[in-house]
Amino acid sequence: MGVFKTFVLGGIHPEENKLSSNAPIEIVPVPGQAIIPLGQNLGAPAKPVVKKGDKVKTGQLIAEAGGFISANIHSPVSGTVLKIDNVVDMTGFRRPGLVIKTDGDEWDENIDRSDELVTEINYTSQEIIEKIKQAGLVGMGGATFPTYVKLMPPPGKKAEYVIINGVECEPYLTGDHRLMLEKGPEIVVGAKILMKALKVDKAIIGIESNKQDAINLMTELTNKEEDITVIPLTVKYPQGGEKQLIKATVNREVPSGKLPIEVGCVVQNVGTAFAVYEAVQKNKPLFERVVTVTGKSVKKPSNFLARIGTPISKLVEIAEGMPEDTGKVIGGGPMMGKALPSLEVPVVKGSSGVLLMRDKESHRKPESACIRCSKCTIVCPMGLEPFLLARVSKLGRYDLAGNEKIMDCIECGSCQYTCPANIPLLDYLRLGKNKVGNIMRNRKK
Amino acid sequence: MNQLQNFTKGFVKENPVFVLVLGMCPTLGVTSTAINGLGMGLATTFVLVMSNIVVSIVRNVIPDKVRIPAFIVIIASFVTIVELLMQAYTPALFESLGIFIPLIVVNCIVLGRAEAFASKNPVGSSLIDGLGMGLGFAFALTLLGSVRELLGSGAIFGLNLIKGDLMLVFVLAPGAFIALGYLIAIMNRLSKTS
Amino acid sequence: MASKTESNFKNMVLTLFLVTGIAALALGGVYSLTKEPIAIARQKKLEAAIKAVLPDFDTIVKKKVPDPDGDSLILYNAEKGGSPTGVAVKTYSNKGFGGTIDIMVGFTEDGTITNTTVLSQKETPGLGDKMKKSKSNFSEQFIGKDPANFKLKVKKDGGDVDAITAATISSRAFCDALQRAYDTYKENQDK
Amino acid sequence: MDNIIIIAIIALGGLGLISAVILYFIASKFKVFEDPKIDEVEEALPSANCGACSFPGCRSFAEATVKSAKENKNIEGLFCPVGGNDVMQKVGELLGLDVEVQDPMIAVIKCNGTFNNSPAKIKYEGASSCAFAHALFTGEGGCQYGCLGHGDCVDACDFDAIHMSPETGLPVVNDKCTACGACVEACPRDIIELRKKGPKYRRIFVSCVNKEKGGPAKKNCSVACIGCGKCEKVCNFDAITITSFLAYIDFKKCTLCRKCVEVCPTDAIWEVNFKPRKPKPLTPEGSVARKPAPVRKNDDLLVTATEEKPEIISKTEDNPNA
Amino acid sequence: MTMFTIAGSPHIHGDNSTKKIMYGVVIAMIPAMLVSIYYFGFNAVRVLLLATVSSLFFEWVIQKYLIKGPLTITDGSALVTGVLLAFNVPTNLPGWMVVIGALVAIGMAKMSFGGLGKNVFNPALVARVFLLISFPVQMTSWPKPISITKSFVDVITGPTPLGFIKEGLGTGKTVSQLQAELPGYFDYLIGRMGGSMGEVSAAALILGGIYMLWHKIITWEIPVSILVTVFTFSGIMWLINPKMYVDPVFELLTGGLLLGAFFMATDMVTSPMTRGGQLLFGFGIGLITILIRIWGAFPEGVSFAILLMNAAVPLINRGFKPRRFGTNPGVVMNN
Amino acid sequence: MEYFVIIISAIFVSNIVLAQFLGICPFIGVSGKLSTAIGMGGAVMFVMTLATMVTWVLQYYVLNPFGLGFMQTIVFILIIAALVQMVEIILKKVSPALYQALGVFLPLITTNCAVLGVAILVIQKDFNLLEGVVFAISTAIGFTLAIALFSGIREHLDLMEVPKGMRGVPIALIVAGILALAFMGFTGLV
Ligand SMILES: Cc1cc2nc3c(=O)[nH]c(=O)nc-3n(C[C@H](O)[C@H](O)[C@H](O)COP(=O)(O)O)c2cc1C
Ligand SMILES: Cc1cc2nc3c(=O)[nH]c(=O)nc-3n(C[C@H](O)[C@H](O)[C@H](O)COP(=O)(O)O)c2cc1C
Ligand SMILES: Cc1cc2nc3c(=O)[nH]c(=O)nc-3n(C[C@H](O)[C@H](O)[C@H](O)COP(=O)(O)O)c2cc1C
Ligand SMILES: Cc1cc2nc3c(=O)[nH]c(=O)nc-3n(C[C@H](O)[C@H](O)[C@H](O)CO)c2cc1C
Ligand code: SF4
Ligand code: SF4
Ligand code: SF4
Ligand code: SF4
Ligand code: FES
Repeated sequence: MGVFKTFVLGGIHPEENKLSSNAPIEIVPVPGQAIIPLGQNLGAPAKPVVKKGDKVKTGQLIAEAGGFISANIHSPVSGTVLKIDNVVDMTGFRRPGLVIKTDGDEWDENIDRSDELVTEINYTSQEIIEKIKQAGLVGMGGATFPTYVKLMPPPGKKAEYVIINGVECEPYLTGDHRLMLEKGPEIVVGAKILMKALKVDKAIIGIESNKQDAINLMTELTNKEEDITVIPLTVKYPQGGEKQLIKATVNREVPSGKLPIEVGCVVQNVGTAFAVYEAVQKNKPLFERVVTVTGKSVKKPSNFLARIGTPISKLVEIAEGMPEDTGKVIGGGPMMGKALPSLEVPVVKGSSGVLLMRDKESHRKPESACIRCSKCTIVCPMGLEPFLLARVSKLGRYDLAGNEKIMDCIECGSCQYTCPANIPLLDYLRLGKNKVGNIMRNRKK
Repeated sequence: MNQLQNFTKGFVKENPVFVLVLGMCPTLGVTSTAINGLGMGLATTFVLVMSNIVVSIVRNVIPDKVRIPAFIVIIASFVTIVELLMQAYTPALFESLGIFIPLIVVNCIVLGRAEAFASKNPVGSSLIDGLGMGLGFAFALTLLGSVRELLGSGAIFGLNLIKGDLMLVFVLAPGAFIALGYLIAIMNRLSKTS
Repeated sequence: MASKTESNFKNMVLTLFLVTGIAALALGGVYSLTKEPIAIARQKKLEAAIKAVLPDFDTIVKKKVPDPDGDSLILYNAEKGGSPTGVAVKTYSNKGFGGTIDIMVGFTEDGTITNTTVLSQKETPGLGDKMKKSKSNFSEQFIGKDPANFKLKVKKDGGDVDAITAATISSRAFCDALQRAYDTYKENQDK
Repeated sequence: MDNIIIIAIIALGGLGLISAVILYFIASKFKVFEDPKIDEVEEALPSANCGACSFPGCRSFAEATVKSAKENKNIEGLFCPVGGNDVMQKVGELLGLDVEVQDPMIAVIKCNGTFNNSPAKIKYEGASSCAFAHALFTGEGGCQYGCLGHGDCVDACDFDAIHMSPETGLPVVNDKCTACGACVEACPRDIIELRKKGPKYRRIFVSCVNKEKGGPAKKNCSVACIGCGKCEKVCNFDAITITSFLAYIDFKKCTLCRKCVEVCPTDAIWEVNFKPRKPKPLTPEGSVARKPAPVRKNDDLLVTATEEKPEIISKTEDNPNA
Repeated sequence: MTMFTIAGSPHIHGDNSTKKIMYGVVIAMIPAMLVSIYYFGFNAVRVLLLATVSSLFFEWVIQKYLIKGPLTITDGSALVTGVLLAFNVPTNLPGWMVVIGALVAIGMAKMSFGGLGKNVFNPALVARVFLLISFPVQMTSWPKPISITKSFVDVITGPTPLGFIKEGLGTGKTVSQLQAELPGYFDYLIGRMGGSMGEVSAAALILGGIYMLWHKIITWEIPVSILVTVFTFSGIMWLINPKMYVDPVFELLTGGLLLGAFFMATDMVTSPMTRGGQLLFGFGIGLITILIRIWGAFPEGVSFAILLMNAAVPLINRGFKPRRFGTNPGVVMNN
Repeated sequence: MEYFVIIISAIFVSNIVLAQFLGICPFIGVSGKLSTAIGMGGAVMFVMTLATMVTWVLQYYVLNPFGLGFMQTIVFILIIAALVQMVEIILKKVSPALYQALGVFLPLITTNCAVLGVAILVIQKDFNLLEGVVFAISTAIGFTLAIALFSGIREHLDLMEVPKGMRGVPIALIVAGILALAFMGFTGLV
């Protein structure tokens, strides 16, 4: 192994546990009823455009973007709109959403359902962005930021690089890895579409070295493409964070409080690139995604292609059931994922995985006093002092927290992972960020 | 006001050392022995009482703008008188209290009481206030002095109680801070429980 | 409450002047009264020190003489009934742990140390201050010794003096002061 | 007279004279305008200039109080330990800071999701903070509107007026409440409301903020307001409105007639500090049926509101299922 | 149905723990412990036991009856303090003084501040200095190691090599004359010299230091900066006048410098949080140590130097922040 | 070298707060925040230097010639009080910025025994004018050093859960005690 690139500041290396990396993506049967929360993206929730009792087809628009930073939602199934009411979203909260009763699987006619690879890109930048917007694409890397917004740099800013994020630094998760192995060519076309949309001539695919097969495949696929480079990276969490990835690949640092475009970069997840390919070349809106179901005692750790709205319990069932000793269910990976209150929550656009943790691993060790070991400071990829930020947040000294740049925290959790005193640093940090954010917003007003 | 309360408040509730934390320099500087503490405390009491009385007498004569300088002069006079008297009649004590005798002048308690109490109250209450505060101060200094003397050299008022090696540090500067710190902590605790 | 005096220029200056004036008057008075007692107290202290180091005497003759370091010491020649009974030397050393040490030391005519007493010192209580008679018997070892054949150095430095435990520095300073007194005394004995 | 005395008088008096003259001239020459209030306040202070107030001297303390009074209309957090309360009182008077008398208000907790009424379905491990828990999940009992029980409100209260009850897991407000609203601000779930204290501390309110329909509401909590509208109908004074399946009693209109309390099928409406009513004849089903309306009374409170007595009595005893 | 647990991310935790760190330090101290037991025999065991047991006891009592907080005596920090306290006193110190030391370390320097992690000063060192000032006689009468050369016994009647040199220089002898009367560097390495219990064997201390570095219990910044500063500074003095100043290797090997550099200055609670701060911290310790050694009244300055720099840690932490991400924007800025 | 000794001694060896016990009230009272502490240090330095100069001149040209040594205390404090007030008034007018930084501490300094103490010590130690000024400045530096370290520690402790009984003054005194212990290491440096 050669010397790989990586970011300099901080970072950790938790046990990788990529249990499902050899499990091919399996298609999950269409659920009997799809639960579709309207707030699936970062920003404003969507507004329904169908009524109770309406018949819908798979891929048909059922809710419209509710603002500039928002995304359309399309029906993942064909059937009847059962109700428009509060539904359980992925955090267990009941919020506005739709329930669609499935009836067969009739797709919208415009969608090209063939497997054939379309490499020719026949659209202008404008058209591409419009198609992506229509297809309701949001970032698949976890933040669910509406993709089309990212493709429209603010006036005066110019993108130089599209960076495709194939890092998947979260332990356990393998969806992106499998996607690269199985849909490599499509991802490359997706990357090219993104380049065209942003009018840039350089793209980078960043992949961590624990996915050697994906590195090999992607390198091979891009051999002929001069403008796409695959950069293998050292395994280090949180390399997938866009700021860290930009640092690792093009050695630029996004200044505090600024967006990647400030240093000429736009980062997109491989899943997003694939979705872009499908949306632009196949007219297929975003209504299904790859979800990893995994865990140490899960019998069959798998990667699924699941429709949005499928209850998670259904995926678990296909992965041969919930193990007896499950104590915690996580939507996403163990470092950034959210704990779920039950299995009766739906797959949404941002669901990258379901991790079933054994009861004995699922509890926090008792918190003790900070020994000021500075390990949290050393691992923080943003160069913050988590022990201090957590402390001042706990004490409500938000002025201090703001001065110490609490808003820069990317909530990667490296600090809490490392802390020998088991202090829930990130809990306090989030609390502080929340309060400081409020204060800053109020001040602006 | 109840004169008795007026008198006793200086001991506990508003003890200048333990509660108000004023006049720290003499408190720490001279209390290496109980006798020094007592001497300093009494000297301060004298100044406090006398200046309280005089300030109270002249309180309506002095124009506001020169109030502070006038009070300082009054206090300084009494300090100097104490200085001279001690030099004449208790030279040994005077020597061991050293520079802290003239510094009574700047002891925040003295000016503070003159300003806060004597300049607003009649002579009688001012006297009692000064006496109470002064004795409270003396009490605190003697207590601290005793503790330090006991721990540092095994004696109280020169009376040897413990033989053998003692903790020299209590006679020195660090011990003064430490002993006072714990005394205040204990006082806080006591006053809270009672 | 009676109305306060107004803060105008005349009043201010006048009061301040009056207050200072009265204060000065009072002070001057007390000073005059205590002048005597203070002088007496000082004198007493000196006398007590000389008495402590010399045998009986009735008159003292004070003499200021230069010491080997270019400074000066004070010799107190004591006499009883006209005949000299000894000399007390007020000596010092700058080598103390806490600074200068002042010592009164008495010699007989032939240079033997009669006694010593510490006038002032800033050594650490419990350590260096053991040079004081009241604190330890360190100083007693000098009584009756003639520095001509009793080496005024601590044993560690090859002398004859038993140092105070853990206070070698103070002990050295003590010896230094005695040595200075002895040298000065010898120098001026015949003059 | 002694010579020295004369010299002393000349010297010291001269010194006093000279410094007084110089001071006077410098003072008048370098005069700077300042709010005369500052002088007045400084006057009221002990002038010990001791720094015990954490300001570098009495004058800067006076400046700070005047500034605070001007800008915030209060002098909270500023205290002179040497002068004590009396002095601070005087300072307050000087600055004209007498708060006019208002209808006395008190903080009211509008949630009754006790451990029994809303048993835990999920276990929470993490920072003990309502704000944080709120961002993370619905709450251990599953009600996404209800109290999270981590006491952010308690922390916010500067008056020791609100405490968590260990039996119910809910906060309890006592008489020290000054209606400052800090807890209202702190609660991420908007459970606390400032309501009129009421005559003899009597008040009636809906102890729930659940905006769900009956089914989902009852699913997580047995005493949730289900928005059935019975109270709205029975109220003769238009004091009750129902929005998104939640009743709200306007305390300005409410006459404390207590009719609504009796009709509420889930016991979501509370009456506090009323005399117990005459027990109603038991329904045929016997003791399992509705207990007599949820009277929270405290005889002590009926007479006077003493300092230490909790205002609202623990809510468990009202649990109909218990 | 199982009740799921909800918590904020992250949901996994590394295998680090306070306990592991503290017991790691104890393991690192074992070589030095063995050496001192070998040279000082029963007395070493006695002091060690007294110090650790009373440290643990005071921690327990204070936590249980005064603070009334959770009991954490098993976290190992009081044990480390106890052992280090023992390391910092002569093995013939009267037992009750050791107990006083433990009370000062745990009661005053640690629990008064709230316990582990909240103290500003190194507890063991506060105790050492407290004892040194309180009982100067007992704290500076060093026992002689048992198995040593004849001449050594004759010459050293108490002081440590540093004390001996300082004493000797005061009487006008030169360094080389004095050093001739002292044991050689090899003896310092293996521990054949007078001194506090834990400071005598440089080799054992270095071994412990390497162990801690290896296990990432400590980082290199503090020890290295201390040692480099001491070496450089004393080296300069030595080059200027080798008659008056000892050579730098001697300064490194003697007087508890290694004990301080590896075990005491590195106490994470009382040292700065960032690399820059730690380097400055180490530099300050080195500088003050040499200042006191050469010009001060005390032959040894490491304890004071560490305490003084402990006091500066809050200020250092304010001045030395980690490099924030985004302050070095890299190659090109867009437009 | 003489001056060097005075400087080192005044800053480290006989630090005014930690070894001489002077100026403790502001040391405890105004050390809550680093910025205030340093402001106080600056103000003390200014006043101490000025006061030392004036009192020295008065002592040697007024008090001594007329045999008024016994009035030292009253004269010194009067002069210091007047001086401080004068400086305050002038500063407020001439440089409001500097007044904001230093002036607000001035009233505190009148009753700070460090200033009077240093003025008296300078006379006791038989310093000449220049030595006196150097001594005053270094003493003030020592004061600033101590109060800055101390305020740093107190700001740090502010973020810690110090046990209830020890919070505030007691722990501050313990810190001061340990600081004084540490400063004893400088003993004998000069
Ligand atoms: C309020 C907000 C505004 C944003 N605006 C833009 C934008 O104008 N252009 C863009 O390319 N990305 C924009 N982003 C997207 C971020 O750069 C980033 O890609 C997204 O937050 C997800 O990244 P993450 O998962 O690393 O947090 C914005 C994000 C937020 C939260
Ligand atoms: C700590 C952290 C770790 C992340 N890890 C990954 C990752 O492993 N893979 C990934 O695609 N995105 C990851 N992201 C999200 C990226 O920052 C970024 O949002 C995403 O790559 C943008 O692409 P998208 O808009 O297509 O999702 C991570 C974000 C954070 C804050
Ligand atoms: C706080 C303290 C005060 C000391 N005071 C003195 C003192 O007053 N006189 C003295 O000779 N040594 C004093 N010493 C001891 C010296 O530093 C030095 O160790 C000693 O004088 C020489 O050691 P020795 O006498 O055991 O040979 C003091 C030590 C400390 C820690
Ligand atoms: C590397 C390391 C060094 C330590 N050094 C000391 C020490 O010198 N003195 C001490 O009392 N405790 C030491 N401890 C233990 C612990 O940190 C100490 O008890 C805390 O200062 C108490 O809050 C050390 C711990 C570690 C991990
Ligand atoms: S969660 Fe925030 S503070 Fe903690 S390591 Fe990550 S970026 Fe740093
Ligand atoms: S890692 Fe934990 S114990 Fe270490 S400094 Fe950070 S918060 Fe404190
Ligand atoms: S925070 Fe204010 S409103 Fe709330 S209980 Fe306390 S005093 Fe009452
Ligand atoms: S009322 Fe609100 S703030 Fe108080 S404990 Fe309940 S949820 Fe938390
Ligand atoms: S008594 Fe010295 S400053 Fe207050």
